[in-house]
Amino acid sequence: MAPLPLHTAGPYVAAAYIAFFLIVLIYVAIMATKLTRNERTLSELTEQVKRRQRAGDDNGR
Amino acid sequence: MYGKGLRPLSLITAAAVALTLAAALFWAPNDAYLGFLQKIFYVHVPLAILTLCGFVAAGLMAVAHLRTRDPRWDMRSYVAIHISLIFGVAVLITGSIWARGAWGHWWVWNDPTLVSFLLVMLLYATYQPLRFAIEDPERQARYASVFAITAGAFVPINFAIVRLAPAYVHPRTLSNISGNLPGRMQVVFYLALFAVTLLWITLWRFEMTAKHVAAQLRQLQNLVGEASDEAPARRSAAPSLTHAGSVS
Amino acid sequence: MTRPRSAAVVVALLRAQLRLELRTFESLPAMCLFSVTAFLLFHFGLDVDSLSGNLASGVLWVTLLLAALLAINRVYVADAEQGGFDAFVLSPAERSTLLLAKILVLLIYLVVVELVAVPAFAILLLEPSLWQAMPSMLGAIVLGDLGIAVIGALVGALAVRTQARDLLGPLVSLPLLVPVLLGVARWTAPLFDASRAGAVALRWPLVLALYDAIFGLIAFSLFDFLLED
Amino acid sequence: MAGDRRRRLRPNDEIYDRTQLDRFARRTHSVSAVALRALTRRYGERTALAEVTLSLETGQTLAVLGPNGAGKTTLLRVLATLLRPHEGELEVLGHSLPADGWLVRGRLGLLAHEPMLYRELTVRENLRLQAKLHGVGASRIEELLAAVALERRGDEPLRTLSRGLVQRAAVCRTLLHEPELLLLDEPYANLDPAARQIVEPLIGRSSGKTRVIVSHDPQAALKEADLVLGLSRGRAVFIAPPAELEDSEFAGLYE
Repeated sequence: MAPLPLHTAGPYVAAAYIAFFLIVLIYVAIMATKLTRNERTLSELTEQVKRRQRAGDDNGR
Repeated sequence: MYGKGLRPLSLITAAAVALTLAAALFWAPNDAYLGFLQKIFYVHVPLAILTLCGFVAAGLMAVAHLRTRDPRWDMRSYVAIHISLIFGVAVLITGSIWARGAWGHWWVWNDPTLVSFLLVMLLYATYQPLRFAIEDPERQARYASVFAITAGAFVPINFAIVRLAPAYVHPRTLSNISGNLPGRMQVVFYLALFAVTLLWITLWRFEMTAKHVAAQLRQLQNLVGEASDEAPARRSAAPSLTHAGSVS
Repeated sequence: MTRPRSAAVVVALLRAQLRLELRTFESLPAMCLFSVTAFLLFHFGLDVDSLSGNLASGVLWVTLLLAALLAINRVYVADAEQGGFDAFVLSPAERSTLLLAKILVLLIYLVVVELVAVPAFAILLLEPSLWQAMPSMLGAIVLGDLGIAVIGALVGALAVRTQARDLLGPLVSLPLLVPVLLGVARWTAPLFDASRAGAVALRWPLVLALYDAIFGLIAFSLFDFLLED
Repeated sequence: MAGDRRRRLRPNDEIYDRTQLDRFARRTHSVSAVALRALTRRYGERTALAEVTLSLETGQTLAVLGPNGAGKTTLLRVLATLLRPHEGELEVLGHSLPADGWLVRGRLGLLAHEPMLYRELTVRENLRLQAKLHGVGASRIEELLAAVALERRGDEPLRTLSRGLVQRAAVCRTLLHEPELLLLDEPYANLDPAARQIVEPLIGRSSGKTRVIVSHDPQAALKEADLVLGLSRGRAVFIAPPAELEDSEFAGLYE
């Protein structure tokens, strides 16, 4: 099996490295969506706590 | 806390991966037999090794889980299998690209490593459905650990047995390729292995941190929010750390 | 209170399970009919009148493996649905007796099916006579069935109390059974050579025996964790 | 004499005799038959049992009352060593669980909603299997069948029997190995008054055994119980002898 000349082997190697890179990128993207979901729930929570504190201050005074 | 050493770790990993890419493409000589195509090995073989080691590591973590009954070990085993599965997909894709380049078709049966790898991936693909099919979180964790140990033991055995089948006589199988590489290629191969190992550990720590944050957030939600009596019946394959109150 | 002798418990569990099978005929007839039907499917699928060598042993063992899945899916159902597990956990009996009983049940089912399926295969599809394959083939059958029974008993217990049990049982056990299939198929292949029975490569009996032993050890050490809650 | 190297008694150790067992049992002696301290059991993020603490003396009867889903059945299954406690201490018949589970299992009987008998086997076949599992002789089977008037129907598959007859067969299974502690989950459900008379001496107060009864019929439970536990959403609302209970506490339980 003669070694493939550069220009024919090149795309295969490139494809392989790109595939690897893409998979890691997709993984990071999925983790990013999870992060945004966490961010939203966190902001909701802080909202609730603030409301509760305000409610606490109102009847506190 | 899982996030502590994450930043320096990811910096080192990024550097290692960049160095590997440069060395593999420019510094290492072309393979006498396969030519430029051989460069795929610097990403394909380390990924395969890490995937299999990841599965075995997950099996050991599962042993620790069954012994200590600490749900954190179940979480570690779950994340290890999850990362290894992702690496495994990358291995199968780069493997078929390599087969396409070397023999002209997307899948070859005569390479025992590739075949036994596909078998292991098929087995671990049932890990998530198994977890999803069990509702009680504690039993889900325990059954998942039993699976992880059995499958973890299967990986090395299967790797050995499939090689015994005589049909697989192929000059350039993965094993002897990574074994006796000439000088420079050997160095680059080990560099690649080191970089991919670092990548595996970084992603594992990354996901552990993410899961830990999510668990703490849910606990916070229960504390602050008008905790509805019935926990949200959102079934998930992922272990929820809160059920054992062990979110430190 | 002394702990009941394990042998007596295993025999009792075995007798109860076999009596259950004779009353309901859930697995055995299905496995036998499935095997013979599968040979027909291979005949039409491969459009071949007789088989020898690798192809013959492959067709035989793939059929038996798939037939075994029917039993693996059913062997724990009565225990899961009618509280058999709870009754067993409530007794002071040794946990592994249930696993041993289920392994023996699966072995008996497989032997009974093979008594029907192997002669049927010889008549329908096998080119050389079956006698040339004996007695080495019996060794393959014993070690092969043992492997199937051990892995089937462990995976059956893992899958039975889940939502998708009929799906998970086969999905998990088939990859684990590939080395067993590889071992028995390569073992019996030379025995089915058209001319006369070729020599059996010694590695396959060894591989099978080792595989059965290792997974037997794993099954017995992990089984307890599947029972308690 | 056994060698000086005294072998530690491992839980799954099969080879041991009566003397070793007694010596092991004496070391963990305690008066109460059942003792719970802050027993907690979770199901996912929900707590099925939250810090339940009580102790029941030998020979006494505990009635467990409460709405559906309060954790009554969970409590019974934890006591029966079917479920592991997640937190807190639990001692049954002088042995701490879940460590010494195997020591306790032969000495308690659980009568649950499901009979835990194979429908396709006959009553006698089921009981013979249970006898072997508990390592007791088959002689008691006929004795018990006679006690619950099931001898004639003993050779019919369980699925052909009515709910009441199946319950009586389950009572036989529960009493087969002469348990010291009875765990009963609504034992008299599906039983007509006549059947109840038959079963009463075996599992009722007159049997003299230590009993934990889960019941939906508060009046009947009060008559039989020495101690009453009210459970609501896994929490113990009240634990007291029936005499000290006012109706108000009672009402609150079933809102």
